[in-house]
Amino acid sequence: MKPLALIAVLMTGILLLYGTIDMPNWGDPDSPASIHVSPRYIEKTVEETAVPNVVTSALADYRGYDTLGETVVIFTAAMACILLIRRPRK
Amino acid sequence: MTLPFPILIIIVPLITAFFIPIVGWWRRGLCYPLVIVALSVSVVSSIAILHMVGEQGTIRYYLGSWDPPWGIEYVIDHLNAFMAVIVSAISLLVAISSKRSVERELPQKIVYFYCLFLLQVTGLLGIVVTGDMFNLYVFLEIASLAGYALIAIGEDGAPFASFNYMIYGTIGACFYLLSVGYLYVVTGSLNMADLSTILPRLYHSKVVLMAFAFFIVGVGLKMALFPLHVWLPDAYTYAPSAVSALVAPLMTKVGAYVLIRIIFTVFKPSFSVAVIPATTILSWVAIIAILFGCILALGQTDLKRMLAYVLIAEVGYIALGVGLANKAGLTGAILHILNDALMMACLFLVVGAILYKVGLRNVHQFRYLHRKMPITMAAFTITALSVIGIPPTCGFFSKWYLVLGAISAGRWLFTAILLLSSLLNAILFFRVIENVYFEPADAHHGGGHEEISIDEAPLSMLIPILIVTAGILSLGILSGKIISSIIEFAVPPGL
Amino acid sequence: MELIISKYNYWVYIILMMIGFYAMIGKRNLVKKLVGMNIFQTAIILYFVSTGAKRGATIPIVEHGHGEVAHAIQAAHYVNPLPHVLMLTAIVVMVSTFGVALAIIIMLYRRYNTLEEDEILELRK
Amino acid sequence: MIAHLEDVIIQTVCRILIPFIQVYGLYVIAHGHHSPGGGFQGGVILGAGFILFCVAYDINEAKRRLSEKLDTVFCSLGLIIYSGIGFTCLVLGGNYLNYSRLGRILPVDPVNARSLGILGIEIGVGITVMAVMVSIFLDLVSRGKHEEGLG
Repeated sequence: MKPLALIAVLMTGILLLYGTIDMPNWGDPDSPASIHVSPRYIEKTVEETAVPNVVTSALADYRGYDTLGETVVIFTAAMACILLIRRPRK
Repeated sequence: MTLPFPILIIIVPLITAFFIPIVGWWRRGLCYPLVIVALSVSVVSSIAILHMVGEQGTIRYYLGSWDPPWGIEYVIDHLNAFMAVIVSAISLLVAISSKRSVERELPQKIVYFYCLFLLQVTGLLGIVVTGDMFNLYVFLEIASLAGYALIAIGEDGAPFASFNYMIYGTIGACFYLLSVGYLYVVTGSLNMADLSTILPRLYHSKVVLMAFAFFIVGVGLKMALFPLHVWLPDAYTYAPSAVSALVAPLMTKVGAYVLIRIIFTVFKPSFSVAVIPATTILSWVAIIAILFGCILALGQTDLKRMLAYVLIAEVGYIALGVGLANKAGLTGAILHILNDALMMACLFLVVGAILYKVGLRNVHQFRYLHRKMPITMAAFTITALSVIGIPPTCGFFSKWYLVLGAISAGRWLFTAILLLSSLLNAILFFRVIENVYFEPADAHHGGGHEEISIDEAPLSMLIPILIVTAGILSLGILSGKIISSIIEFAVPPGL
Repeated sequence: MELIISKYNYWVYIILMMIGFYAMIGKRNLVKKLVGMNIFQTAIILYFVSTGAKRGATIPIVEHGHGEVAHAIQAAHYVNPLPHVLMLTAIVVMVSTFGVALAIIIMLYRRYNTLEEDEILELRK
Repeated sequence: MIAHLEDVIIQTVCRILIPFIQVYGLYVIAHGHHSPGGGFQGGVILGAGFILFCVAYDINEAKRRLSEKLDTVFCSLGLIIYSGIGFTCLVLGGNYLNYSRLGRILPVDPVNARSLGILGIEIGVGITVMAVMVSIFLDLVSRGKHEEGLG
């Protein structure tokens, strides 16, 4: 089983590396990711949400629904742990 | 003023899931009705949305009133609304039938079971309705996490099967997240509609190619496509009967929906068919999945494990429909999502009823079951005919469109294998039916049959089974109308 | 060679990820699988955060004095906040998956008294 | 089972330390606007404060302060606050989670209403995350039988 796992891992690694050839270099300011959507978060956040911390405004306001989903994920984990392990007091 | 239906489908079951632990402490008996009310509200609102989409076309709902590439948006077209109706209707029926079996298997933990049940349904509905790639990952994680926990409370082998399911499921979800990351680096946006406009320029970049490959592997893992299905038989066999009735019909179908959405909406067919032969590879994998599922199902004696392998074959049908990448094939695939959800729901509900009433799993011990539980076994027979593909039932029509798609794509081998798999299904199910209905040859010498009183499944299990069986029959007849009104527009353009 | 120098963050995350991936599918012990899962998910978080970096940019908190005219805010001065937002979600998902996985492992240990995969498979038959 | 030592040093240090941990946790939640932080980080710090208390004292001692039932109620309470705020925005006419609509009921202009909405979200998330951390810790450590204590 182990050599099979090793082959699968190496193949995935090579495929991933092959995928990174066309990616922008590390930290260059005009990579697509920092040009297309995020400039608006940085420039407009004080104007629109009066919150200087852009991460908090993006987290709770622009993409607030993701954070609701995230909190539901951690709530599911709590309910799962209670369901799976908690033994009622005999 | 029109109610904001797109958000109501998700929010009502979600908020009820938060209230259930509180209500559960106060009065335990109130949880079950609360679940039924919440799911019926989401069924009604999803039908209302299907109606609105029929009139106005695609509905867009901006979460937090931010316009798309910046905020999260809900895009609901015919395919979404169709899937939302299927998911909410089937989860309502399974919720109704879960009352008795949960009270027997998990007496103290009903409160937390129903809370996780609702969270799983909310996660599935969230995946189906969203139009944002990362939001889909969040709701995928909610659905799978609730699934891992629900499966782990089953019988003896359940925790280990759920652990394996978790390892494979996490690898699948992380591959999906990685592909979203690869697309984000090259395009800068997370919104599906926005991506489908930016990507055509980048079709020849290696990053997009790898992102597409890891999307297929990640979603294939979630959908238990053939080489990636290893976790499914154990997970669905050892799960409690109410959970396997919920997870079996829905989890794989929502995975199939995500596959269709990625191949045909985010990446235009011009990429997934022309640039790289993704759909041809997918159709070959699907063919192996169909054969593998049917043949392995022959070897099983435990009814639930046999149905798990039949489910792998059914996922193969849907993947084949998607792989054919022509109008007839895709209509067959989308229709098969509906039909297979109905069939698997009915089969697992019947298995749950048998387990609840008689506690038998081995197929050979089912003699005279038709006397003890006539209605349940009648429903089982009708669904078996539908899986095989006999005309009046809905299974026939989706296979018919798949065969049509295979012929129009000029793949005669696929048509042959489709018919062969129907034959294998026939052998499979008639073996069970023969055990149930007909006495074995050596039993003739005995005296008259001892009198077996009719001991039918409780009403709360019987009604959902009857509704689903009626659905299988009526949708078979109505499938022409369904195709012309819904699936006609659900099939992505440009095929 | 230039390819490796300018894109070394992608190399690092792939190596980390493959170590975690091997541990997840290669190892026999269940807890070692979980450690592999943690490395696997942390590598993806590293990848996402490294895509947001900009050379010569500060943390994404916009300094603006109360009242005085805020000078024009250029996006190039601040790091791209979106990957950080996404990774807050991924970290929470990692923690929750870990919590449920540990709960399942406790159930398994309570039932089979071992955490080796092959021993559990034998005991289960 | 670890023999539970009545160690005076640990208990007095914890008794002094824990209030400051909790105040710092509240600071991190409240100052999510201006400094790095927010609901999740603050909630985890509050949860860690309570877990320190469980480690220093016995679980039964800790359960006297935050009972199992109250902990589950806190879990759902935080989320009810979160989706409740979203729902009030819905009722006030905006889309779901559109805080500028809160400006109708709160005496602030829409932009500051968004900032207050974000603060309300952070509080809801903080409560849920604290309760979840405590609940998962208590379950995993005592393997479900809380009365037997740690280990």
